[in-house]
Amino acid sequence: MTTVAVAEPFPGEREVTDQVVREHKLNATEYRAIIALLERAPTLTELGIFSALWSEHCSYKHTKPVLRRFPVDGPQVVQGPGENAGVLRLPEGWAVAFKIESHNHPSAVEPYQGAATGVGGILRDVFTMGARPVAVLNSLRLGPLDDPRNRYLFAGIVKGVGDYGNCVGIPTLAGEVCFAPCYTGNPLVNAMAVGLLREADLATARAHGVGNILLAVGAKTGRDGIHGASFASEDLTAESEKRRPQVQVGDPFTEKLLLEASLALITGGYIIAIQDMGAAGLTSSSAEMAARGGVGVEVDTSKVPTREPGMTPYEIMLSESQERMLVVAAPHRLDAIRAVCRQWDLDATPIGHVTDDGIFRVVHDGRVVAAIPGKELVDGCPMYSPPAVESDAAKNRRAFAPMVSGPGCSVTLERLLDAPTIASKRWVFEQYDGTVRGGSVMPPGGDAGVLRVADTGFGIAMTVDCNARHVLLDPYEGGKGAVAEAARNIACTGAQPLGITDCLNFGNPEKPEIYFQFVEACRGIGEACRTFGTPVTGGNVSLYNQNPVGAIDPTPTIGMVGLLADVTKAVPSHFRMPGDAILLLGETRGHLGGSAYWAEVLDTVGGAPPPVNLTAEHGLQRLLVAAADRRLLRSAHDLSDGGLAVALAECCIGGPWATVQFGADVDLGRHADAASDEGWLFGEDGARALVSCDPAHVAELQRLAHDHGLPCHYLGLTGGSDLIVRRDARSWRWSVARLRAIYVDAIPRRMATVTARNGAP
Amino acid sequence: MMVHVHVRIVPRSGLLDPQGQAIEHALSALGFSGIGDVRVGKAIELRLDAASPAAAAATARAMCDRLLANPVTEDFRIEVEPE
Amino acid sequence: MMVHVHVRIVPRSGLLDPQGQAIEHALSALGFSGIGDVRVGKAIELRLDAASPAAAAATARAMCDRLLANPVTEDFRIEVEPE
Amino acid sequence: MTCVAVIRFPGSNCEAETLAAVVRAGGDALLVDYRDTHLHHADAVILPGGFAYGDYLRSGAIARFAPVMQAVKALADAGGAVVGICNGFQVLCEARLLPGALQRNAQQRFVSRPVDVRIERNDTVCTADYDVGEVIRIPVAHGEGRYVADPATLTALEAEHRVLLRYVPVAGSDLPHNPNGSLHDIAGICNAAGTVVGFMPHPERLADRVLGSDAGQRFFSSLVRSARVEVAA
Ligand SMILES: Nc1ncnc2c1ncn2[C@@H]1O[C@H](COP(=O)(O)OP(=O)(O)O)[C@@H](O)[C@H]1O
Ligand SMILES: [Mg+2]
Repeated sequence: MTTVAVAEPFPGEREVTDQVVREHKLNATEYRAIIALLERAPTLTELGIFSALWSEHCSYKHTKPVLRRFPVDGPQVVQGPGENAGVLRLPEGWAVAFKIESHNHPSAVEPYQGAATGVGGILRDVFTMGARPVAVLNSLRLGPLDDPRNRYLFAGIVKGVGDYGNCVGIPTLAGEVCFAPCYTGNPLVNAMAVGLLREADLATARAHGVGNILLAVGAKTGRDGIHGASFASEDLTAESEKRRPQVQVGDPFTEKLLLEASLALITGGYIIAIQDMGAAGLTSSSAEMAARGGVGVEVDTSKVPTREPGMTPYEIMLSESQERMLVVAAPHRLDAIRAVCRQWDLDATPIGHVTDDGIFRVVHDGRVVAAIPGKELVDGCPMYSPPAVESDAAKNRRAFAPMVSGPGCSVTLERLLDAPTIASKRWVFEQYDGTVRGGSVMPPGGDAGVLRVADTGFGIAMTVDCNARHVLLDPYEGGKGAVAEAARNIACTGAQPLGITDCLNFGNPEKPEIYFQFVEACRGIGEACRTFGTPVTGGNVSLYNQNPVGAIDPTPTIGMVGLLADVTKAVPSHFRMPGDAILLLGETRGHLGGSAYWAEVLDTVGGAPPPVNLTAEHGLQRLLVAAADRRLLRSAHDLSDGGLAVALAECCIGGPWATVQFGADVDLGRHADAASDEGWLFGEDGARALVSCDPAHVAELQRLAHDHGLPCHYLGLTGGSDLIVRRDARSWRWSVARLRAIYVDAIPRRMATVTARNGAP
Repeated sequence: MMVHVHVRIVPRSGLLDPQGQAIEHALSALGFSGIGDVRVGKAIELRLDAASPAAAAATARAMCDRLLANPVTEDFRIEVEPE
Repeated sequence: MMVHVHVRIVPRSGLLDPQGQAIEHALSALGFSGIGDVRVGKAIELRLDAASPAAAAATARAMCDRLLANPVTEDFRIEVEPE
Repeated sequence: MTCVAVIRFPGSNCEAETLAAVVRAGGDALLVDYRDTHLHHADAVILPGGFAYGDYLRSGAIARFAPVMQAVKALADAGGAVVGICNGFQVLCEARLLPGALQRNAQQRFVSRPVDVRIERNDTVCTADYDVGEVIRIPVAHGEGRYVADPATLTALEAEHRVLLRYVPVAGSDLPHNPNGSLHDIAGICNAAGTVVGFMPHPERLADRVLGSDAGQRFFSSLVRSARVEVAA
């Protein structure tokens, strides 16, 4: 351990009492560890710093051992977990940086700003790697739309995501939106950013070089979000009201300037390291950069440009004001750096330097207000592995089956297409610029977003996915399934899955049944990633998504990117021509446990979700990529929520802007023996995709499927204006025009009146 | 009686106001000097049928609380003017 | 002297104001009645160092003419309040 | 070779694809900073899409005061080709180089989707390679694209055939053909000579076969060709 250092309280600062320690969400063990480390009691500033860095968000104190089991290596990995974003190798010297992050709690309080600043933060994580952001994705979970507060949140969140990315000029290329009662009061906003860089330009966030300077670049520091992580309660006095955490407000215009300036600084070779002042602001950025580089730092908070007068070192260290960067550079570069920043109308202000004593030191007007051994500050938080035990309720749920019978297949399909989770998300992504930058090969509306890489011939595909109901019912299978669904979506476009980033949204980990969900879901994710050769390159953990009514369904959102070697071979999701052959790849068992049919139509969340066959999933991915490469496919769409019937309907309905629809006439007869009609139509067995092709290619496709060890069933032909499904003597028929109307109108119809905020949060 | 209600909704003090900043910046670039603390919000005007000016103000407050203003980020002020 | 300037910028009468309509609609959906002519505009507040309230008003008018309001679509009103 | 200046304001974000479209059309493209006071001998100017200054007050309101706008005005006054796309259109209206204004979309939401627009004239600097009456599908992406003008201006625009692009319905679409409530379904207008042009849709975003369509490319081939003619004359 480094030598113990002294610090004194800042004048007027509150005394550190037991009560104050509790308010900072540090427990007795942690506080003892702090005293042992410092060999004295901490100052308030130090307590605030510990509280931030030892929060779950920064320390991963409940989750690190579990996350360590993820596969993180592979020939394509340029940068694995630990930096601001993961980076994977692409052809021709290119690389892709990507990362996902949650902004759940801020969005619950202030949906518009919460979502907007979520996008802003994740963009910064990507461009600090030296990558130019080229796409945003978003995964949103809300309570049902019949509740006015949920409508208000949904409208605000979507507008926030859109306004921010639109203004910065980054297309939003894909996403998902799910609705379930558990998200009422606990909305989830997960934002992912994807960036491109020349591999040689990779930047890191590692401070080094004693005497090098720390610079604050970008917006001024205000009282935004202070105590956001730690200060739960405080007697409400006039004085404390003034210190009340302020909502963080996003400024996408400044972000755009910061983006350009940062990339200019990085690619111009002006700087040594750069990191976003994100959660826990200056504290986490400076401490983490120092710890990664194995050095100490000294920050002079009196030099930090502030928006308001009289800010204390505590406030400055913990502010979460947006659009700020911390840069490490050699002193002789200062003038050049300032010139680059001025070009973008930004200030770069020296606020500290790198030291050789390993101490994380904060001074204000010459007074040392914090001095903490830096490595222990970042790595020394006590770790916890709470008991992980599945609850009886969870076991019972899995054994459960609905008591009622359904309304019949005809009505069921219509009800499913009208369910907001399944229905068209056009209302959402119509508010997101999907085409800016002129590289969008497949904007939202298909299985995955596809983007051309600069002016090369190759592209990247991207998606976010998670079936939280499946994870709830069986965390291990559900975890595998989330990765499998993401990979299917990528492969349906013809792209090869490359790697993932994850956003692990769970309830309170101190509850054994929640921790069980966490451990098991992660085990499933890791195993799927190992089988598919898609390493985990980073991610984010969001725990305590829980209110007095209960916890959210465990929601480990998977963000995945893939490589499309030739963008001219991108495969769309919907039927394209009448007279094309329709084939079903993969095996159907008619597994209804955990299905959308049970949940949305029979109001039953129960049963065991379909077991995930990773070998079959992997085979399907390779088959889809091979078939696309040979240009055998006219369309490909993965089967997920709502099973075969929903996939068929979606392929007929066409894309969000389609002006033509196609009917289809399919016969399940020869392949469907065991399962019920409902099982065949609405079961959610994995490892399946619905494809269409020129009838002349059917034989070749079937051969290829055989080579990949997958069944390939010929179902029928596209054409006409109705979707007709036959099985033995029975048949069902739907007008595609009517199905489309249901599907595209489900969300706008419910969002026609957004009025009440329904009480302040 | 018919009254005119003017509602002014501005960002809470302490909150970042990027619009205000941008305008302040632009005004000084145009040569206006001695300007500070620019805040930008919404101005809402409406006509209201109310028993009295006081009743109108109460109704307007309720409108702000329930819909017009966002209590997390905005403060509001109401003026009532009989027609 | 320092004065507070309040600028209210509203859509020109005669021009359609969809935002005002949307709010009118939402208010009546919330049960507010007797409402009409809802117009939504911008409220801009700033502090200004000026020789007199009249001078401040003149400066504010110039700001509106040059930048703050678009004469094609907007009208403005200015109030000055000494600090 | 025809040289087209693409102006970059601090918050422009469509300049790269706009430059690429010009180059693909055989033109010479030049990025010009908003602080520049001259156009480096460019024959034509494009004001690209984006959020010039964050557009926090009104789109284009602050941008019109940028130093480079003097040179843009001078070029426009001299009969040179000036094209505003989306935010660029907003800037041209704010700068009074084109009449009217672009207001918040009627539905109060940003709109990003393909629209079908009819080419109303092909004797302007950027539509010569289209046929009159041709309907093309290109994207819009804007929050403030509702074109408004007073009745006299609208009447004059129509009488003088200065509506360049109009949103039109196409069979089979289940979306309103007019994405923002623009008066007279106006998507773009021009000055009397057809040399100063502004429109909301983004042809530069759909100007390459790889993206499934190059419906927008002819705006740029027209511009490169017509500006060259001008120079020769
Ligand atoms: N929040 C969102 N933002 C952008 N695109 C979205 C969003 N939600 C859904 N989409 C798009 O809508 C399409 C359908 O999404 P989804 O129903 O989740 O399909 P799938 O089950 O195939 O993943 C996809 O193209 C997806 O990217
Ligand atoms: Mg999905």
